[in-house]
Amino acid sequence: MSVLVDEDTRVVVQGITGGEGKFHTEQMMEYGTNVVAGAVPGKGGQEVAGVPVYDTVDQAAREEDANASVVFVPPAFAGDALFEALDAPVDLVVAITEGIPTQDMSRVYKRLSETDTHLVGPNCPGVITPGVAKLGILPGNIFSSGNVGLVSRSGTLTYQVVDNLTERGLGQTTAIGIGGDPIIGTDFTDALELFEADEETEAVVMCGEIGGEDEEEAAQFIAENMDTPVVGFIAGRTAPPGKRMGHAGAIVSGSGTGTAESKISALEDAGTPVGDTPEEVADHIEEIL
Amino acid sequence: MSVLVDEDTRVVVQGITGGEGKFHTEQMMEYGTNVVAGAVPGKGGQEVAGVPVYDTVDQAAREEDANASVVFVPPAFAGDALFEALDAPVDLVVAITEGIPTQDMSRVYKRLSETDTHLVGPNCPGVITPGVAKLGILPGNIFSSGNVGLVSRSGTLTYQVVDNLTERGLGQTTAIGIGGDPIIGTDFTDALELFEADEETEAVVMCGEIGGEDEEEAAQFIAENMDTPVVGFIAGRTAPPGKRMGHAGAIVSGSGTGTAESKISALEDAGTPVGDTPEEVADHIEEIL
Amino acid sequence: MKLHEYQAKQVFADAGIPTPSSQLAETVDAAVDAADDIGYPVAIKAQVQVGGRGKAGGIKLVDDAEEARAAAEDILGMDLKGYTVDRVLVEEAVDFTNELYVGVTMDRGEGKPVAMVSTRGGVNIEEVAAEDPDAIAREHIDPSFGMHPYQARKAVYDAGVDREVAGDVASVLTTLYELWTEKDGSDAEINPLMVTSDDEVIAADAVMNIDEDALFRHPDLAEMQDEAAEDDLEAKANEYGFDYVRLDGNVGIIGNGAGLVMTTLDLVDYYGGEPANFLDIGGGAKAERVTNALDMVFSDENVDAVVFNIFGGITRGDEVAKGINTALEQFDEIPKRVVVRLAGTNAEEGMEILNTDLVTVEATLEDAVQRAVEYAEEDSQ
Amino acid sequence: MKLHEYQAKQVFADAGIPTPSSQLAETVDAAVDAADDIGYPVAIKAQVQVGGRGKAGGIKLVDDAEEARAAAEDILGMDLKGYTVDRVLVEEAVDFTNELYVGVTMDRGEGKPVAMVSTRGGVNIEEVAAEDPDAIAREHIDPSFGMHPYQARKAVYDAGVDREVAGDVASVLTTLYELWTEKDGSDAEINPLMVTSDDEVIAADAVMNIDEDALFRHPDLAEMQDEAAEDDLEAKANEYGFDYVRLDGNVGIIGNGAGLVMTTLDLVDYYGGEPANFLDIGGGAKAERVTNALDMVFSDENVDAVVFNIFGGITRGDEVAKGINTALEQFDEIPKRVVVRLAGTNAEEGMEILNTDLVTVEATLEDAVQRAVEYAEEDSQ
Repeated sequence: MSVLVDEDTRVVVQGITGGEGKFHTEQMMEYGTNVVAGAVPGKGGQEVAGVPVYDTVDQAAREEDANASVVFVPPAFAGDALFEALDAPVDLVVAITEGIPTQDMSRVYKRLSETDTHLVGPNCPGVITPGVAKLGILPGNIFSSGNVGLVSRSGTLTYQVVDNLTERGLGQTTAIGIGGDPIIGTDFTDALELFEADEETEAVVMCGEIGGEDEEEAAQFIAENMDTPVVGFIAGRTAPPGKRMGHAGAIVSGSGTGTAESKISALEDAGTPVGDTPEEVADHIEEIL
Repeated sequence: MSVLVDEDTRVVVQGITGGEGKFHTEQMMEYGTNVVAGAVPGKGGQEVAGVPVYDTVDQAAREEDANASVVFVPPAFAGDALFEALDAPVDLVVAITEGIPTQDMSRVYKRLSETDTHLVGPNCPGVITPGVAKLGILPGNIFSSGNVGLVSRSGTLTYQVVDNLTERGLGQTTAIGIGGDPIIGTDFTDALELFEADEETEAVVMCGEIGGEDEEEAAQFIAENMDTPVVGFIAGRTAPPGKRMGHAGAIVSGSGTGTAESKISALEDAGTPVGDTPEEVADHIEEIL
Repeated sequence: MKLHEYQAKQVFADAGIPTPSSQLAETVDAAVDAADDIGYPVAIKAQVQVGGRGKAGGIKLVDDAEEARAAAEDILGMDLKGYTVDRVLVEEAVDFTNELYVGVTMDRGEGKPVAMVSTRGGVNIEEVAAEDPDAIAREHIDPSFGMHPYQARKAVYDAGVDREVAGDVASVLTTLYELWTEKDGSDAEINPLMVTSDDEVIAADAVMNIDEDALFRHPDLAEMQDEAAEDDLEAKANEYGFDYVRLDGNVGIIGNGAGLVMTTLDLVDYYGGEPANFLDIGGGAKAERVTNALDMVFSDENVDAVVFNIFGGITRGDEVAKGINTALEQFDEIPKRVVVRLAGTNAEEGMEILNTDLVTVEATLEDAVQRAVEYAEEDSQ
Repeated sequence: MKLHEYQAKQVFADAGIPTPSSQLAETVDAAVDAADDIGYPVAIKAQVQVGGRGKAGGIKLVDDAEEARAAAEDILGMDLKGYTVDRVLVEEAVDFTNELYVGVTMDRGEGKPVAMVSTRGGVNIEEVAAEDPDAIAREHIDPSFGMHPYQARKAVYDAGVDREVAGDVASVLTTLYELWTEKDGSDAEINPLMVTSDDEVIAADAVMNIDEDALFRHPDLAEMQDEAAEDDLEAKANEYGFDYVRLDGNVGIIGNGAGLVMTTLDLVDYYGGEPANFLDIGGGAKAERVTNALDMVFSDENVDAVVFNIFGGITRGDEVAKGINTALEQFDEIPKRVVVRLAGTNAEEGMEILNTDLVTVEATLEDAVQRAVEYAEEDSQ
């Protein structure tokens, strides 16, 4: 079993005719993902990587029975692309695009609350169920199938942690990059809820970082609702207040909310061990399993 | 029993310091309505008819436990007043104001779908549960308590029909003026559903008029879901297409939708007798009871 | 409130929607000058607010000044479905390969706007809607968000518009929606939106109807309303602030409340008469409003008798009666017989007050209507 | 991106929010001229983007030209929390009876904007929020509808603003929200919004921070960004398109991906070193970007050693390695020792390519960081 992505996932790629869209469509298909359509306004009737392109997501979803979308649309148009995906509708939208204006995402977030769709991202590496399918830009080769669920706000940090896990033979059920933006669709709590309900997932790694209070809310969720053990990691212990550390969401406020200390202590209070280094995260998981 | 309005209804009047607001507050109180507060920005701390005035509906509802609002705010500000009432929140909002721009109501209607509040109106005479309370501008003296539910798009036509009923000793459970605008909160179907669920209501009079397809939808609801007998009346048989007959919503479209014929035949097909005159409506009700 | 084609086109052009060059003319000479100025061929189009102008001879395509003069002479002053043409729009004739339809209106059942696109433009779109509903792509708009760009594209692609012009059509639809929102439109339409051989789009007609309840926030459009009024009595009703609709019959009708007035009309018809108008004087019945209402009904030369139907709710019947008496006493001679029916609060006191030789009083709605129909038959000229 | 006070005030004033008259000055003479022009008393305010300017001596109230000159001389060129003051705003001193706070920001937890009003203006609002949260009235805004007028009123009345000025304060808040939306603000604040003895309100300070991701649709604000940049290295990072933050330590850090770079900083600290910066070069590692990144880190005179941490995902490790070599070969002498750690796709091939005397290669993240910390200690000047 797995969460969000499985054998029945049928993907439409929004922005498939762009450089990144085309490249990652090929990469996804090579990994085994069932990409059934692309959607780009004005490019309907074309083919990319053997996949038919439609002018609208609605047409693509209707004609090819797509139930998931991966969005590679540039930031200026990505908000609109997300609305289009949500209205198609599809069950899962994975938004890779980095740099979507926060106010655009605020409106998307409102719309999302009116639908049953899962949105992952934006500004995320995507979702992968090792050996089955990947939706996004994650390098498939570092993942392996197993019993560890992984959820992370960061891309390359995820790869680092996965690499450490895989090296020790600790495979993954599904890995979800939820993205580093201040406003995202699926948050830690949503992801943990999915993993808790997944029978195959026996432990979860949660890689948080400074900014916001999502990790603190997740800690509360863990304490109150989770039987599956969780191991945490928090990046940004040395970040100064008021500075955006790469990710638009990774910022400790001037008033001191969103600090690594607050997140680490919330997780530890919830009984969740937090690794000081990525290696330590793998150590904890190894102990648990 | 009754619908929407009963002994526990506690009213805040929006626009209580205006001429109409003040006059009808007094009238409502004289009828026995429990008016507990007024709300007018900048007039907080004043009193009208012995009722305390607050600057916001939220404050009025909080301080005085109001659970219903009656809106006498002028059309330019009424859309905002409705949003304010919906967000307070109260359980029932009765919007008397005539002439609210349709696009303002379209936005209110969207917001309404996100709440559990009943909105009656706008451009309506209000709701009355005879002998208990009235919310609005209905003349209390023509109503009497009994077993007939009444729902109508029109004000004075309602009075005419009620007058005919009351004269024959056919009292009412509750009378709801849903208003003559193109976009309204509670529609015929909503009102019929309330009456169907009310044990005391033994028959319902439904006064429709030209414009829209609300009566046709109500006919379908009657056919599929109602045990309580319904008698109909439809005003505007002689209305030419394309002309707005007083009510903003009372217009037969150029393409011929919204005609009286269509509504009458839909009701008759649903087994609902339709009176040719208000007297005939009373005749039908008399036969039923 | 309906804008004239020339007014709507100005509004569209100001917002950046491509429209043909055109000039308004009120005389034959001005029309010919405008045609010379624009360059032939031009279309001469009657500016009256009725559908099917083309079929009725209200639009003519001309190739030179002589034809222009002849066409302007024909059209100016002609009667189009009851309206006299006193203005024509002289407009560049556009060479087109395709005619589309784009429109925005309020779907009252859904309580939200709907944007529409069809490749079946240039014909009566309501007929298309009736015969082949799928030929019109519809996209409902959430009024809190407004129209998303993808929704304009979706409507355009779903309608089957060619990809070459899809972007431009979507952009016209977006602008049309924005105008509709900004101007409190009830309907906004371009039919046809012409596609030229070099894939340009241009609005060959323009419909923009405004929500009258929103005119208070559009003083510019309210000004256009006066210019757009077609009927002297309807203009007078605007001035008096009455809801008024003129009909073809001879029984004048005055009442309070739209539903009750409609019912009075229906009863006039039911009892064999013909209603001359719908006139709702609204709440209360101050002498001045009663005077104005009677003035309106008496001004209609078709009217042979009047029924005055008031249900006093909050307003007391005795006060209404006094208002009616005061109003009628102002006339040296009352032009038409008036039947009054008064009900509701203090109706009996009111009817006593009305017991003069100014009016005929009846106790029930049915009796009052029958009496007025009778009078109208007797007095019909 | 933070606008300077004088920039934000201009934006606010253009939108109709009352602001005191003011002029920007870069020299003492210009400041005195401006003060003479405006009329005494005036405030002379350092234009640097740090909080607590007043307490730190960056704001002075002066009554005549002599005092103005003295104040301008003091402030211009002074060091305020690490930033040199090179501009002052000379501003009309407003006589006030009350100081309010109004602000709009994004509540990221709720995913929606929040408007705030407090009667505790003129002090650090974050302290107020911490000590007495109820002293700030908060109203969440549904971003699809925007702020309704009643919400502005509700925030104002809930905060306990006097009825005499409530309408004006609500109107300032409404404008502030509209600006925040229109300009893609992240935070917009007026603190204090002064209330004068004749019940006028006036924005005595102005904060407007812009979402950098939205600058593409605000070319006017993007221009202000250059003017607002305070730090040469941060300006250079803008130019190169890097996410860069300067810190106080001596271990330069370059990596790909925000989370991994943050983790590298944390590990430097964990192993006893002090990070000099955050620098994310993003996806890929073309020679030019590597060169630019090294240029940035080497330009920081505090840096004593560099750790270069790349996890190749889609990007292949061998290509990254070639990019690093090419970049470093351009230096005649490599200014600081560089430790490289390469992982992910084709990492082994990459490490072979890196096996030169240009850099030190380590196999794991932990080893690389420890080695860099060691180098930095050895080479610290």
